[in-house]
Amino acid sequence: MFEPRIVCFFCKWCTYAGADLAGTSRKQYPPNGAVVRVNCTGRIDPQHVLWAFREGADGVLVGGCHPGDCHYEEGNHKTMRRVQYLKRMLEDMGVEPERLHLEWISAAEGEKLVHVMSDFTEEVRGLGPLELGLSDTAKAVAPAK
Amino acid sequence: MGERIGVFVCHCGTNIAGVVDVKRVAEELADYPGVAYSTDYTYMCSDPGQNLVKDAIKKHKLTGVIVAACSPTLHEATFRRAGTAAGMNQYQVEIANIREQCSWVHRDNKEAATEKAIRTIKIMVEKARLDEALDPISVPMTPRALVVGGGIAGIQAALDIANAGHEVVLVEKSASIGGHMAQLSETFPTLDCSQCIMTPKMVEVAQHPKVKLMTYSEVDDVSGYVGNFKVRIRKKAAYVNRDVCTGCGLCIEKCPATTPSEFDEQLADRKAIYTPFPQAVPNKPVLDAEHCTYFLKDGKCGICAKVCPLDCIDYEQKDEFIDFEVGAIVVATGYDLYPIENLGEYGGGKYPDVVTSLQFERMLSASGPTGGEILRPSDGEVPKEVVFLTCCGSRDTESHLPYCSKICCMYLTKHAMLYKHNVHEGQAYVFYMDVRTGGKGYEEFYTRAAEEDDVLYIRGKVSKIFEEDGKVMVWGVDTLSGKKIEIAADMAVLGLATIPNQSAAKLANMLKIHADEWGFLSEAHPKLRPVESLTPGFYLAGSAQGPKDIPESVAQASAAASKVAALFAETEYHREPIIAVIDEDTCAGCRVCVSVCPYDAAEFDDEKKVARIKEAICEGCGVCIAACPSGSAQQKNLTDEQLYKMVSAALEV
Amino acid sequence: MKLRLTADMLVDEVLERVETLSGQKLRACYQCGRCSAGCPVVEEMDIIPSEVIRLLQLGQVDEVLSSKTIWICASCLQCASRCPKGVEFSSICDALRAIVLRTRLATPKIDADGLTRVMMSDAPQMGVVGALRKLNG
Amino acid sequence: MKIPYYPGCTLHERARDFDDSARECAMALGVELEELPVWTCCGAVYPLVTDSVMDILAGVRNLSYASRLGDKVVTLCSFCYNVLKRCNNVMRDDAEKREKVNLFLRADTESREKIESYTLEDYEGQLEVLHYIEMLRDVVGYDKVASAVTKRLEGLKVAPYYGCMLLRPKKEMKFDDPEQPTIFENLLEVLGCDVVDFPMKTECCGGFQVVNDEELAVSCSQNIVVSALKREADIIVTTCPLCRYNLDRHQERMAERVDGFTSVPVIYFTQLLGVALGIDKEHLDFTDNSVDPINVLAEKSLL
Repeated sequence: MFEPRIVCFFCKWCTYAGADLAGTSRKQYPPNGAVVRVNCTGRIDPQHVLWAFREGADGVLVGGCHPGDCHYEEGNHKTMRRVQYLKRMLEDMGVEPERLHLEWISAAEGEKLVHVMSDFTEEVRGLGPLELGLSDTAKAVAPAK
Repeated sequence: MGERIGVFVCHCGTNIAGVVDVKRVAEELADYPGVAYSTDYTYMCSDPGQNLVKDAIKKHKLTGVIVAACSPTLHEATFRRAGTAAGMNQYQVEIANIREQCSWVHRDNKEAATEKAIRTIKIMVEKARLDEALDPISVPMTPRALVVGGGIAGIQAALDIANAGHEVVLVEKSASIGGHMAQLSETFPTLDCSQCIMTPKMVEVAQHPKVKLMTYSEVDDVSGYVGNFKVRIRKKAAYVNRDVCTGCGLCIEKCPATTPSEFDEQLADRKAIYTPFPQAVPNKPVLDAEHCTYFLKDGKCGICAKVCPLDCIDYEQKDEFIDFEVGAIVVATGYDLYPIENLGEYGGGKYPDVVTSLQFERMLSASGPTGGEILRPSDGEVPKEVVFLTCCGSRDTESHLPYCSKICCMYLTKHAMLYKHNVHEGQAYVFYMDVRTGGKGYEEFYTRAAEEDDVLYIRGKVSKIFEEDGKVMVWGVDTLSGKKIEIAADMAVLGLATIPNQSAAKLANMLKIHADEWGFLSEAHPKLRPVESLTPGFYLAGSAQGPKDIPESVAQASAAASKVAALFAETEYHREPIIAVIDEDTCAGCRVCVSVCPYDAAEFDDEKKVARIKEAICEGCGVCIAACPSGSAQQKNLTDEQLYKMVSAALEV
Repeated sequence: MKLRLTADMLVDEVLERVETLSGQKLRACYQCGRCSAGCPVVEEMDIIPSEVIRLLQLGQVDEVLSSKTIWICASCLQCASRCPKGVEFSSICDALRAIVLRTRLATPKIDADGLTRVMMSDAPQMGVVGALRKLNG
Repeated sequence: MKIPYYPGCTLHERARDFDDSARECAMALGVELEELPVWTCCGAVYPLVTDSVMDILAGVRNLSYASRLGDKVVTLCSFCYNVLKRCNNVMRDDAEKREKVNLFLRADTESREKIESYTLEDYEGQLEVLHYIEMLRDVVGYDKVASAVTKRLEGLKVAPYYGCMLLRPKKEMKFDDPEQPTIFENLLEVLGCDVVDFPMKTECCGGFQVVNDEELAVSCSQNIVVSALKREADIIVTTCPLCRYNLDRHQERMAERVDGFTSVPVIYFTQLLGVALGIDKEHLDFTDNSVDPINVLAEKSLL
């Protein structure tokens, strides 16, 4: 079975804590994601997401605080807009926009995290491996590693 | 490159090692670029485990440390201290979470869990390879506290902070401090008089040289951060020069306009110019323009101004705004009762003899509208049978509030008992679902009510209350005997659910502190940090955080005060240096960072035409960095370069 | 009166059927008794509504199925409307009736004579149809 | 203004007085109740068991008929209102049941076409199911009702009886506050009545149980009637034929059971509305009452 590779950008206040809660509650979910912890989803530059796809991610999950709950007032609003914009870009690039998913998960929502992780993994599994077919030129202009 | 990273894989007993192949993890990481040393150990957080880290730092001249263990929220501080002790900069010690987000959640797939653990550690190795040595940012501490709410919790917190030698600004929205406790008659389980123990505290806090008391005032705005808040207090127009007023009371006596008294829970009237109750602190009136004849009839009245011997009345007075700098804020905004209007099945407030628990307190109070006599509001007769109802709106997931209001079992027991002391031949019934007596002396108190005062406890919830033939008809049930119970009572007292004070939601929003879905303020940790808010610098006291009785409110207030005192023990506050920084050489001066920063931490230098980050204000959210088109803004120890490498590591096969 | 409780008494096929048919979760009931307290026809019942739910919680299905109570309920929904836990006794009652009527555990409540009497009465049609559907299935 | 109208069986049989008075009033208010050309019994009671797809078919069939005439359907009988509204909710919210019921509807059409040449369309819960009293408030408007009143019912103490089916289940019916409803009172105030607020106005009259257990219905109804009498009601108004029957027919029995019982007429709210709108009493059909309302109304010089 195809095991998708997923990069998870989690904000440390809400979603990362929610993932910890899922752990302390011993909930089980697929191990396909690897978590990159950031202070706020507002830190995530669209380029980070593109980079993840370029490096072989089949899906990218961004998890932040619910609107109105952002520890930094409104970082998550900015993320919302950036993700919306990114999805359109992905589509133009021939990448299914569903491969990028934004979800609000609070520190109390361990259960929700489990559902999101499971559902998103299944969704990406359904989409199959991401074939980017990057040209050498594209690789050359991609941000330096 | 010359990085020498040490990787320390914790077994956490079997918590990690039972799922993740820790040996394999340590071995694979040993071969990873930049890693100079890799090992595993049963309990990394134990003393020997920490020593292992310290020794390795010295022996292998490590430039960075990854402890692969539990969540960073638990032991990041522990290992950073250990690193510091071994001469390493604390910001070069990182945690890879392979327990909460790996071994515990992938129990059934050991192979995949081991691989995920390896990826998770590699991510952090990549970060650590570029982590710089940083120093915490020191900001000066303003050792002055703001306490919001002048009930027992706020008073206690203010007194304890003041007695620790720090200045306190105590803000109360009504005309007097005292809160709900000042309304109570006697208190469970000792039956000491609430006013008698409350009044001295009110006076003490008002006269304390370190306390600035601001009644009839509200918090208007708060900005800044722990150690350096700027608060703006709105002192509402009282139309009385309260600095000059001596509280002689002539104006109140002569005032012709009346309105139901909030303090007496609408059971009696007050004047338009009033002090809420005789022992009010400060004992100086305020004028309520909404009910004042002068304001309602375009200046036709003015009696208070005429009779005031000191010319204190000032109809032109406006709201005043006063700014303070404070280092910490204690929120003690207290509770309200769930509106009786929401309980239509009990009449929704339309039956005068169906009263709220606070109304009954006022009836019991010697200083209350009936002078401590229990009299039916409808006809002033002594009620011969009184029904008390617990859980009015509480523990109702369907139509009202799901939580237990905690104090109703006890105060209704007290009400029933005091009623019996007042009306010896009367009968008190308490409808209950569970009598919750979890407190010192509480069970004994309940036993006394049932056995000595003959209060009849009936196990069941009342379905309907209505008036018939001058009686209050109660349709209840006794689930123990399996019988529907009908009581033709003279009065019914509703133990309405405890809800957070209705002004608290607005305040929580302004302060950016979390509240639960019912509006109770959230503590940073339900067990280990019960008096702190998640946002640094905010502390919680009393019922603002959840339903509480007096001893608990006082205890929590003192705990919050001790937290504030500990904070103020340092003259500087240390903040995480994981903030934004701008490369002035590449900054194009587009000011995007200035426009997106929620804290006004990014400023534009008009001379150099570049942006700059104010260290003391930046919270490190990174919004400006993601927005910077030239990549000139970076986050310390979480640079774009680090993020790219972390992402790549996350995807290594 | 003694009830010897065993674990397997609590997992019963019929109990499950009651939950499925009624759409109600029996264990959600915390026995406040409010359904009984507000029931307009409780006087005629042999087991009060909250006790019916309690007996089901204890696995006593037979006792409940043979009670008078389940035929007395007039489906006025006052119990359901006021239940603090969202448990609708009226639906549980209908489920219990359905179990009896569908499995022919008892004869329909309105017999042939009754039927003639009902048809001849001047009761509104809706009452007649309602009674037949509720009591005869 | 034309509004699709579903009368239901009882209003065409034993509650003709309700139907007649409602139509007369509507006409006086400029509304034409357009009776569905084809309709059947709604099933009378909404099934409370979850596997009852067949049991809601009757209700949905009528909704499907009504959906051809407009976007609303008005009904009067509380039982019909309850059943139609809940069937409508299911068809709107429960995709699984919707599909099943529509399958049945199609089968129904096939068998019916030959007789009635009337096809049933798939139904998605798109109608607004209105009670007549909601129609008065929201479609006609109480202000318009007020201006059409020719005879204010001043001095008449009226107890509005809601019963169960308009209000419950509260989450589905969303008719009014289930504990302290006011829609009925507000209408009566518009007509100039002295509204009698009595605590039994939302209690059960015994409902269909009267068919099998008359005693039960007498007890239930007695509580309601006595409570209204204690507050000196001159008259009780209802919105349900079964409630009217229970409250009205058993008063002799109540008199046997309650000391000092005086009878009180029970009429439909549309009959009272008709009086206020000045409609001739012959058209309001006060003939089916056990307790004659004419005397009370005449005493107050309203007829």
